[in-house]
Amino acid sequence: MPEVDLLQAVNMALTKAMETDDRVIVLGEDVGVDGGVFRATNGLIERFGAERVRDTPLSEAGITGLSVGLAAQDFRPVLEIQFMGFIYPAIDQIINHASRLRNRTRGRLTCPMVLRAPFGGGIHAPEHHSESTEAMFAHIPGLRVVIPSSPKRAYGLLLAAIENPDPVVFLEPKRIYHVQKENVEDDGKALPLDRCFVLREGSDITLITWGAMIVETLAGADQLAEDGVSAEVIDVATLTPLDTDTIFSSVEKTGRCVIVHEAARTGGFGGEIAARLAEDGLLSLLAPVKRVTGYDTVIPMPRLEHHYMPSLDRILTAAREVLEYS
Amino acid sequence: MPEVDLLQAVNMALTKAMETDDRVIVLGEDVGVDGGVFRATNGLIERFGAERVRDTPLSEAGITGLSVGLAAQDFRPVLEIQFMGFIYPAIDQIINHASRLRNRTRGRLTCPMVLRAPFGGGIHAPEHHSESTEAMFAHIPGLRVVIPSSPKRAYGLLLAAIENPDPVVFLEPKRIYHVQKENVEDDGKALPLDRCFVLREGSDITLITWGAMIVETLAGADQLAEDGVSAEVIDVATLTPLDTDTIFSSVEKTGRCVIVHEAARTGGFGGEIAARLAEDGLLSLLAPVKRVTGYDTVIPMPRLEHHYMPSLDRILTAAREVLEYS
Amino acid sequence: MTDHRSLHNLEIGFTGILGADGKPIGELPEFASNHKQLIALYRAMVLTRRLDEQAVALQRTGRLGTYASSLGQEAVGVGVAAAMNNNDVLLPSFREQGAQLVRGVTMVEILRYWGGDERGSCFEGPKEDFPAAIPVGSQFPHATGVALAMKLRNEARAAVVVGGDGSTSKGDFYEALNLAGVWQLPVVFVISNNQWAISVSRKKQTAAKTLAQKALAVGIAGEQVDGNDVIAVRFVVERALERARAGQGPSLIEALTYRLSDHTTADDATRYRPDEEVSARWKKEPVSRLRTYLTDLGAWTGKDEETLLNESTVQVEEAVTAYLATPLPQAGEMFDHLFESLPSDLENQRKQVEELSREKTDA
Amino acid sequence: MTDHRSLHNLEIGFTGILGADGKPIGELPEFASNHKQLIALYRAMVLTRRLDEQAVALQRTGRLGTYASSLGQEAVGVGVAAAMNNNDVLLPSFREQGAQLVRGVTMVEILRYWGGDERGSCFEGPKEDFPAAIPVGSQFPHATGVALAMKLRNEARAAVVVGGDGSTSKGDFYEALNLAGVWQLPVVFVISNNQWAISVSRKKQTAAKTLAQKALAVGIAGEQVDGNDVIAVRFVVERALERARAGQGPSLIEALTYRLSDHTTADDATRYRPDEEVSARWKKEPVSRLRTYLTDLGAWTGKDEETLLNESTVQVEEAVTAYLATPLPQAGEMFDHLFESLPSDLENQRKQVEELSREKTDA
Ligand SMILES: Cc1ncc(C[n+]2csc(CCOP(=O)(O)OP(=O)(O)O)c2C)c(N)n1
Ligand SMILES: Cc1ncc(C[n+]2csc(CCOP(=O)(O)OP(=O)(O)O)c2C)c(N)n1
Ligand SMILES: [Mg+2]
Ligand SMILES: [Mg+2]
Repeated sequence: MPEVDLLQAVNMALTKAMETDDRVIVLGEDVGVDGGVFRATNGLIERFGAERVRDTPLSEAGITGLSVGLAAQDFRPVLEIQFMGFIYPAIDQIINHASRLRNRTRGRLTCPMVLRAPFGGGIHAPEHHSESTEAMFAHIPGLRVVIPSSPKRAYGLLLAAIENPDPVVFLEPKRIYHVQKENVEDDGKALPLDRCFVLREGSDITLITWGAMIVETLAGADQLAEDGVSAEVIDVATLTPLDTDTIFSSVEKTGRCVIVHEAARTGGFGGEIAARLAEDGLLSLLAPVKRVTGYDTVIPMPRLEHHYMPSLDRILTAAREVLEYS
Repeated sequence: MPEVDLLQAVNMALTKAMETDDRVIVLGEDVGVDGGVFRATNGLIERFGAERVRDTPLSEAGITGLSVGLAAQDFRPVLEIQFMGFIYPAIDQIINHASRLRNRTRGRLTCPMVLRAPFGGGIHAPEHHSESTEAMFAHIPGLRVVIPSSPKRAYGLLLAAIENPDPVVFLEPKRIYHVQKENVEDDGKALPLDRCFVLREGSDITLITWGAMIVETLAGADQLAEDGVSAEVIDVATLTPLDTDTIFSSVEKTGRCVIVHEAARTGGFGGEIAARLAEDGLLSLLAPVKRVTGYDTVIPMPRLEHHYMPSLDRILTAAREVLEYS
Repeated sequence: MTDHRSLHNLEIGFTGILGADGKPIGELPEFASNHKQLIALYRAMVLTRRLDEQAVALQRTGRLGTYASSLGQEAVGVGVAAAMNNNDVLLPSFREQGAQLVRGVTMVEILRYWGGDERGSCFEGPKEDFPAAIPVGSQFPHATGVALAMKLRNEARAAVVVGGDGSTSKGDFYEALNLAGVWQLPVVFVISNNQWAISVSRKKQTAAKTLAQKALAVGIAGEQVDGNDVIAVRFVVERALERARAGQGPSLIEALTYRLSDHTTADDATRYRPDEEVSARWKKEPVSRLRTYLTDLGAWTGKDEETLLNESTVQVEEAVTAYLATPLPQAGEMFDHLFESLPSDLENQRKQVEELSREKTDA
Repeated sequence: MTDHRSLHNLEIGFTGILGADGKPIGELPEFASNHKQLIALYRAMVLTRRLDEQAVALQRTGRLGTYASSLGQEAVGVGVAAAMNNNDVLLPSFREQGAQLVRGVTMVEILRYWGGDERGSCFEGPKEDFPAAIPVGSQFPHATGVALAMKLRNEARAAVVVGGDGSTSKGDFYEALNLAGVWQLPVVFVISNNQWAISVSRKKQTAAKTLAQKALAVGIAGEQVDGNDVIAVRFVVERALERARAGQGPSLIEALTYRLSDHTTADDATRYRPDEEVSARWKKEPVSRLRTYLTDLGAWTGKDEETLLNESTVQVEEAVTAYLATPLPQAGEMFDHLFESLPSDLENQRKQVEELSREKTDA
């Protein structure tokens, strides 16, 4: 069983999917000979050939629309957008077509495509390379937004996304491409796309997050444990459709909740979760919900970036505030 | 003082702005000779000429980027996107440039542009003509999202948006282009862009909404009054930056809150407001917050559209549920 | 040294076969010697026109939504679809009723679609054809994907995508054209240049003299055809399709036509174009042109015409009746095809919309 | 009738003045008789190369972020900027340090930008020039807006926008080109065709034989120039700018060059292109070509070269020192230029980020 990091797990899942189903086509800028700028598609072209692993022109709108056509013809395109900052020209095709082709044609045509993109900051990248705009996609009906936060979940969730008969935006937290290694069995087994993952059970407070912030959140849970506080940690993983059950049963138990994400606060997906709690979980809440998020400004370039990223300290402060209520 | 509807008020504001400031340039598809498909720009080309009122090629991404360049050169472009369903090719320019040009250049270049688009359903329009995706824009730092819901506010807020030194997405609720007439003084006075409007004061429950849903929400307040319930009605008007003060002081008073919007529920801007209440207003809440929204599906074509739109009934049901808590 | 290297293939061909007066001005293609085939084209154009007329009337009386008539442009849709094999795939704009009819989309389906019912895009006939594309130009990239699928499967099939003159200003058009060129995909791009994009004239859309020359930007074949000459349209599209299916790459065809109607039933074209322009164009419209030719040939009589008009009227009326009798969809259906199966997170919403609609019905 | 109407202006010119060996192969433009001007071009290219070298070194030692060197392409940036008037506006891609330097952006600003500091885009010099465009091709539409502003004000100025071969596949490029054409805007589009877009070769980008011919799609002038010949670049851009300023419309210029470096410091070009290709291209690089010409003319000596190299090194080192001494920005600055004045909704956030950063500093 290979010990792999998140990026390698993505590569493993792509390899497995291409092996298992020859309708899987990998495409995007530099995904071929170069193996992708992060190397997520490394080795695929050698193994599966240039017909199935396609370097595309620099044309995000075009290749997304092309993927819709391919998917409608029963292929399984897995499209890489190089950085999330370059995903925006693709939004028109995603919202106006990919996410509603099945609905528009009452099931006659479908769109089983996956759009992969690395996202998030904290790697000292140039301008426009550190976006976290998952909330924009999570507002699109007919679309699934999936974000892995460990090698195992990257493998299982990507396989699930590719097998899924509907479109999935699969966002990879590039800051943690290499932070953790796990033994990931290459068994082709998909993980469920309708479940949050409880990474740690606890009884005093629920910490909810996704993507790279899982690292600081788990560290927060560790620190809280030292204070004698038992924190439950939930990795949302599939933002939409949202598994409210897991979230609600946790908050019913703990009565307290902190939501952590890197994206800007206003309109971020943390708001949706907090709103659901305010609507249907209010009576379980012993304290206000807190969001620890990126600020409502453009994520700064590297010189100020670390001030922007939600830190362990901010998570702890929020958790402690919430714990003070009785 | 002319009695005008919301659409005419938009036209009045555009005329006034062009009169007052010759840096104001109106552009978009069919805004010239045709006066816009809804006639919002009617008469402008006759009055101000084809240099300042420009029919553009069918090119949403291009004309949005062009407007960024114009704005950086100290013009005041007011760009019409014909329907919100066609705004998506413009998102790349809005998020990657318009909203951050000032920040990227530390104030050297700025982007005082307004992007106007009619939005929302309920007018039996064809596919892709009934979108309400204001939440996607409200998540973009550096951008203002403004939505008028009466002729007076359309006039004053549009003037404010045009005068504003930063980019504004100005969304016009086309379902109520013609439902209400008001005497609007053509005095060139802008309304504030940082305030919610309390349309009706009340003490028992706060109803928060924006755009066309103002109609059903006010009707809801009327009905509640008949039951002896005093409802406060807030028109958010400027979604971002959000005037939380007005919202909080209302909910402090009433202890109850229903948020109404037409957009899909998950990731809609109602979630942000509910989240803020869950965070910083929880202790004022006597009951769960409720959202009455569009469903998490593609807004249906006309045959099913009326089932999708949040109705007076749904608003009343939610309000009554909230009022039951004691 | 300033050296003007002249490039290859920088000519744009133009094909016209019947003149505006119905007299041949060019060599007739082989299929034209078979009068039955010409009559089939004629019948399809007449039926399209009848359907358009009736649809506009339905809209005017509140029984249909906004409608985009193809009046004057029937030869483009009919010619394009007639050139296609059944197993090719059509990706139309929103003004290609003629093409859809020939492809086997039923009139009832077309009316349902414009009547505001998603079921109208669930074609019984051409199952792989795309529904009408409302966001202008967004269909072009889909066609490259469909064509790539065919190529990957080594099939002798092709995709045909239709857009308007206005659509050629969109990045989608260009990006798709470029993808088709670089991967030599089996796709034919047809531009129905009806001279107007709502109120924006062809000249205000681009400084290019022809839209066909946009092919040069991506190194593929481009040509013009008289879009009011159904024989010419079918001929050039057939030729382009043969090339595409044989692996000889994509083409761009600009069909020169004219929109004789308003943009849609929501439009008033007199606001932006002079009556004289329109009346001049009526003299070149496609239906009477082919009728004259067939009549001159002796292949079509006044009697045939009368029969056809009656038949078309009956056919359209039957379709209208069936359309008007369509049972309303159930409210819950708005969730039924969002995903393959409804995520549990949305079950409550589906339940709510169903309950509320039951209450309404009961009330 | 199939009538091949051949269209006008469907030729693409190519301009080269100095051959790869530094010998003139074409007529020299007037400015070239002024050796001072040629020396200025030469000095700017050498300085650019020195800066690039130093920037890559800084990145390798962790003192700069990812950096895109212009090694081998200096003639494009320098030639373009030298052709511009001060009051023209430059909209560069992310690889135009040469152009920026000539425009008056300081080396310290350039280093700050690539060092991850927004203040690097707050140029003291060319105040209207745009910052580097990272989303490929997104700068083209801005240039049309800048040009429209100039046109509306009746100024004899023009915008110059630079992008790579890869950028020509984006809809943004095409839509901007089309807008410029239809409105006859004073803008010059320069494509620095360095044959690669990261690992994707020029051939895989488009089937068009030249990128210059993309101008034909929108009815504007298009031409090629030897992009390793700074004299030729300056000459053709100057000519295009004169036309633009005189109201004679936009142009597209494809400058043929080659990226001798990796795509950026994050790239390893040996993964996708053979060493032989690169070494062959070294023989055509722009700096030694002009040096040979100047030397042959007797306008440049070994001593001059030595002095220049020393001077450039000193200049760059001074800039590096100033860059490294740049005080860090304050955390709160991330809010200071988001809006003209900070909305009250964000005051708390600004306060929080400031407090937390103070705590960090204190700790
Ligand atoms: C992306 C987009 N922008 C705007 C519109 C609104 N609109 C509908 S049709 C049309 C004009 C289309 O012109 P053309 O492509 O020439 O097609 P035609 O209507 O003439 O058939 C416009 C602007 C749209 N549907 N999609
Ligand atoms: C819209 C967009 N897509 C992808 C990228 C990632 N990327 C950065 S540079 C580059 C290649 C650009 O090639 P070209 O336009 O030829 O410019 P060059 O790098 O050769 O100067 C890519 C794909 C980007 N920055 N923007
Ligand atoms: Mg048209
Ligand atoms: Mg390049």
